[in-house]
Amino acid sequence: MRILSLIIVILTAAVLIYGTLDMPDCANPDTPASQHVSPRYVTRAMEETATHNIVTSVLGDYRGYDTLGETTVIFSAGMACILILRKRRRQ
Amino acid sequence: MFDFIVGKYNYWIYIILMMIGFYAMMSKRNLIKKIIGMNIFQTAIIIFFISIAAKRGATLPILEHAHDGGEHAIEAISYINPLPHVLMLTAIVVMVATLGVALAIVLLIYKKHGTLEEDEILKKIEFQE
Amino acid sequence: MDMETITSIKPLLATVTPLLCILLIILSRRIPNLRELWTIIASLVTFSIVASMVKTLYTGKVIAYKLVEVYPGIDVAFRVDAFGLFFALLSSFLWIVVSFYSIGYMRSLNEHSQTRYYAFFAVAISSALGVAFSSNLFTLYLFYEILTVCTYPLVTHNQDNEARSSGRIYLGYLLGTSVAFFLPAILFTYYFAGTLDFSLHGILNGKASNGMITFLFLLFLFGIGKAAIMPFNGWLPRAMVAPTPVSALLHAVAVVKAGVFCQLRVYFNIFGVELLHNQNLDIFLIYFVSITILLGSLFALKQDDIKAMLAYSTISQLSYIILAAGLYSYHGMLGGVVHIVMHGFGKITLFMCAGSILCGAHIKKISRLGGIGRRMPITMLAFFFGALSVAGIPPFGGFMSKWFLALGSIEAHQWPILVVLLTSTLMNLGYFMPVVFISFFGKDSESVKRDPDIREPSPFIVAPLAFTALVSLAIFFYPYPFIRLAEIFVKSMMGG
Amino acid sequence: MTDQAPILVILFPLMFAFVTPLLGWWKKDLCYPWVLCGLSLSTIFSIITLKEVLNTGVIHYHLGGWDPPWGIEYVIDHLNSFILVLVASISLLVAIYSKRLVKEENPEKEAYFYTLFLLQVTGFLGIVATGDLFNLYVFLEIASLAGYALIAIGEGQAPFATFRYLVMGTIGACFYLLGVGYLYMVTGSLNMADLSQILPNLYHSKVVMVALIFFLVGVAIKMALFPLHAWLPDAYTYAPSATSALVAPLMTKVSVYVMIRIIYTVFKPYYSIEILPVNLILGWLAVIAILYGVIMALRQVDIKRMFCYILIAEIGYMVGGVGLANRLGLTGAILHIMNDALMITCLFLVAGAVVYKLGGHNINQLRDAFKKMPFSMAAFAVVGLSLIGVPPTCGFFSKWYLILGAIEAENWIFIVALLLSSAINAILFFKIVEIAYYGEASHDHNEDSNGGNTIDEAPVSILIPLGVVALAIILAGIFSGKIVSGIIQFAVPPNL
Repeated sequence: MRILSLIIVILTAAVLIYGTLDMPDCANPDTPASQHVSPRYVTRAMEETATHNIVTSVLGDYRGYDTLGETTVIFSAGMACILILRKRRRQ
Repeated sequence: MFDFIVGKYNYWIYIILMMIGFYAMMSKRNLIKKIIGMNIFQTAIIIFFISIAAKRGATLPILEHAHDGGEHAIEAISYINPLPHVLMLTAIVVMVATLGVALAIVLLIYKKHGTLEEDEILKKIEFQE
Repeated sequence: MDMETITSIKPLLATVTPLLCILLIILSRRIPNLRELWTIIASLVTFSIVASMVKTLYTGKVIAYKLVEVYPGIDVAFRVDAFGLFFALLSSFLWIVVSFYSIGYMRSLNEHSQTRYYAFFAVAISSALGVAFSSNLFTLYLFYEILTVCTYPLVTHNQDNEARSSGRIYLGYLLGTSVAFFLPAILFTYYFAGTLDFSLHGILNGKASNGMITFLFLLFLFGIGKAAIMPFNGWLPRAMVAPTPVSALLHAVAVVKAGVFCQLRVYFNIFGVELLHNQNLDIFLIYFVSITILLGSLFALKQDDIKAMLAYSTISQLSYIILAAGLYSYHGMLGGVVHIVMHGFGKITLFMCAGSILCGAHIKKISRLGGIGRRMPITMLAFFFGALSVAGIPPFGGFMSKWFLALGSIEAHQWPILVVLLTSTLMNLGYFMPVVFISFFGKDSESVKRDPDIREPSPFIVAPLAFTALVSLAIFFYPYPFIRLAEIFVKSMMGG
Repeated sequence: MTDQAPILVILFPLMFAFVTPLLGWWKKDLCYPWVLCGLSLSTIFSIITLKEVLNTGVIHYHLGGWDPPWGIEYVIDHLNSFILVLVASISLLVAIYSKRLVKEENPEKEAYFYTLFLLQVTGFLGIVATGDLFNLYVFLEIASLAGYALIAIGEGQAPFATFRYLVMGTIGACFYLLGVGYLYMVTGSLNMADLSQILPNLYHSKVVMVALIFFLVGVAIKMALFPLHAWLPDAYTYAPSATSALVAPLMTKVSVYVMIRIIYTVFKPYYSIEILPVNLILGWLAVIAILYGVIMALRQVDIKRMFCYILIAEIGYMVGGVGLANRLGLTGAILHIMNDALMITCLFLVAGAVVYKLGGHNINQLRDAFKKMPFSMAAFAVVGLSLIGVPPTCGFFSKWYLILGAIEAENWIFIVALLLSSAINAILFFKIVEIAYYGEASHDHNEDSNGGNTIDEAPVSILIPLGVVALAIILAGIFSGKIVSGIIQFAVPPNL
């Protein structure tokens, strides 16, 4: 089992490293990630959402629906814990 | 070669972390250790995402001079990419939620089987059948 | 196909009527008389709907009705041509007879779960009619499969261990062959021909390579397991655990004839006789089924159980019908097609006699039949008539079809087939005549001596079998309704 | 209201979920009608959405009014509107069905159970509706978390099985998230439509390739594709009946949907198929999954576990259809998403009814079940025929398309696997039917059908959904032509 997991881990790592070969260097400002969608958040967040913190404006506004999902995740987890751990009332 | 390795150090770190977690998840016998592995695994992904956001010479995506109302044009290049941060806030929440549910289930397992070692649980299950 | 077509809902009505009667059967399950009345009414209605289509067909038209499109270009659709109507007439007519017989048989043996029995019987008839009226291979397959499934509860009616193992073999053979061979054959046909509609001269001509045609031919030959061609015949003798009316109608007429009907449909209207002939597949076919004809008769000789003997006899006779597709001649085809009816009446008589002997004397073995003809004269006389008809002795219906087949084999210059037919006829007499002889002229067997109560069972049992026995006699003198349909069909294929 | 229909489909179960625990504190009995109400509304709006899509084409719904790719959008096209209806209606049926079972299996926990039930449905619907990769992840996690909890409260070793599922599920979700990260890194976008525009220029990139690999592995874990299926049988066997009836059919189908989206929408088919040998790998995995699933199912004595292995085999059908990478194959796969959802739902509903009435899910507990629970077992017979692929049940038609697709792709081994699995399914199904049909005390031939009727059927709240699903299986078969020509043919990418 241990050897099997080791093999799987090494294989996964190999795939990951293979993918890394084509990745941009760390902190490179010219990556597509920084150029395609996110510039609009930085440049227009203030006028569109009136929030200083761009992360907040994205979280609460541009991608607010994800945050609703996030809240739901927490709610689900809470309900899940109650459902799992709640004991039957003694009769 | 050296530049290559140093230039992409963030990826190496995340891969190593992730593989540690992955290995622990699969090969550890103790359920709590598995959960710890799972956390390391998820954290590695979060680190990966955050590291994508980095830009050399940029600062936090909080606009300080925005009151000026357009006197200073806001340059995207001077602020870190905010989107991965947002995504990871959500991912962290998911991670915490998963952790919570996992721990709840582990508690249930402990109540039911009296142990948290995987092989002992398996033995008990076999014994019951 | 290229004939004048009129649209009519009749084929659908005929198929649906038995299904509607199920509802009534289930609703009136507490009142047996009413329940059986529904079956009889439904059988009469179904037959009259089927019969009402005869006139239209005589004028050379065909009736079509499209139900629903299941796939672009493939419909569940009905199309009644002479051949289909021919088979439908037989099945729906005999359903009436067997319904009466069932009442007598099931009640005299005090069988359990009779509601279930009548309900599934109706489904079986409905799907047999569906097979007869199918306008394409897809619809045919649909009803063919329903027929397999819905006869399972009938075959395993007794629900004991024997029924269980027979049920396994029954479904194993029929579902196995249809899933493993029939379905792929249909799919390949569709892939190559681009359609599944039956056509007068086949749809595969020139659409696939010769090797592929041969491959498809073999898939169909073995895929339609209901035709009980060796080596896929094992299910039929085992299916005899069913109550006798089931064996009578389903395993002498509806199910097995549906099998040979499908085979012929495929050879006539999917491959086309020309194609078979050009590739010499017809020669292969007739010699291949000859093995079944001879071996079936041979096995029948060895049986001591009446129903098992009849089952092997059926296996042999079914392959006569398949000869129709292989004898590339007018009379060959005619004989094969007509044999569906001739054998149907003869064999159903024999099965009903077997059931009558079981009800009246509780005997299943041939060796114990000594002297029974003196106690049950009508039954055994009917048995005699049926046996002569099946063996093909004049003046009984079976002679007609055998005569045509013999003519056909001469026309096609296949002399060995003539020999096969004659040998088989001799063997038929060889296994039927001893039964008749010992029952009338033999000494009383132990079981007959012991049981003074042996007598003809209820008129519900005796009347139907006497009736079909007389029909197999009458059909020799007045075969025209059937022969005419068969001629229309065969001529349309040969002439066009 | 109709403008907002896409979001209302998801919002109704979500908002109703937030209120359910409060209702539960106040009056426990209100939870059940409340859930039904929420899911009915969701179903109604999903149907409205489907109609809207059929009339006007693809709907783009911008959440919060932000244009994609900056904001999140819902893209409802023919593929997912169809699956939305499927998910919503099946959840509604399972919710109706859960009434007695939840009370029986998890008393005092109804409020929380139903909350998570609704959240589970929300998760499924959210996954299906969204056009944003990260949003999909969030809803995937909602569905997963709710699923873990719902399964963990089952019997026996459910908690331990859930823990394994949780570990596997987390790995799957994380791999998916990693794939999202990789694509984001090289494109800067999370929107599926946007990505499919940008990606073709990046197909040489190793990052994109690794992203696809991680997407597929992640989704394969979630759908329990062989060899990543190990978590499924335990988890769904020990789960409460209502949970397994909800999760087993839907979680896997939703994952297959995600796989289709990724292979055919986010990536262009020619990348997934031609540059990487994805179809080859999927094809082989599918074949192994099918054979492994049915063979393992054959060995089980626990019906729920048996159904789990059938589910694993069925996943193979769909993945194989996706891997055929032609129009017919993908049509078959999408059609099978619907058909299989219906069939697996029906199987687990039957399992639940059996657990409720006969007290366990060991196969031997089914003895005489046909007599005791005729309606449930009739539904089981329908689904069994569908699994075997007997027309006119729906299972036949997806097999039909899949085999035609395989012929076109010349993937013979897949055809063999499909046919073989049909045959093994037949054995499997009749193994159960035999036990349920013959029972022990059935040798009593004198028992009249009217006497000895000891029907002890499951309550109406179980029978109605069961009947509806069984009927749907037949109707989906009969109207599969309409479904394909009306909906699915538009769901298949036009360039295939």
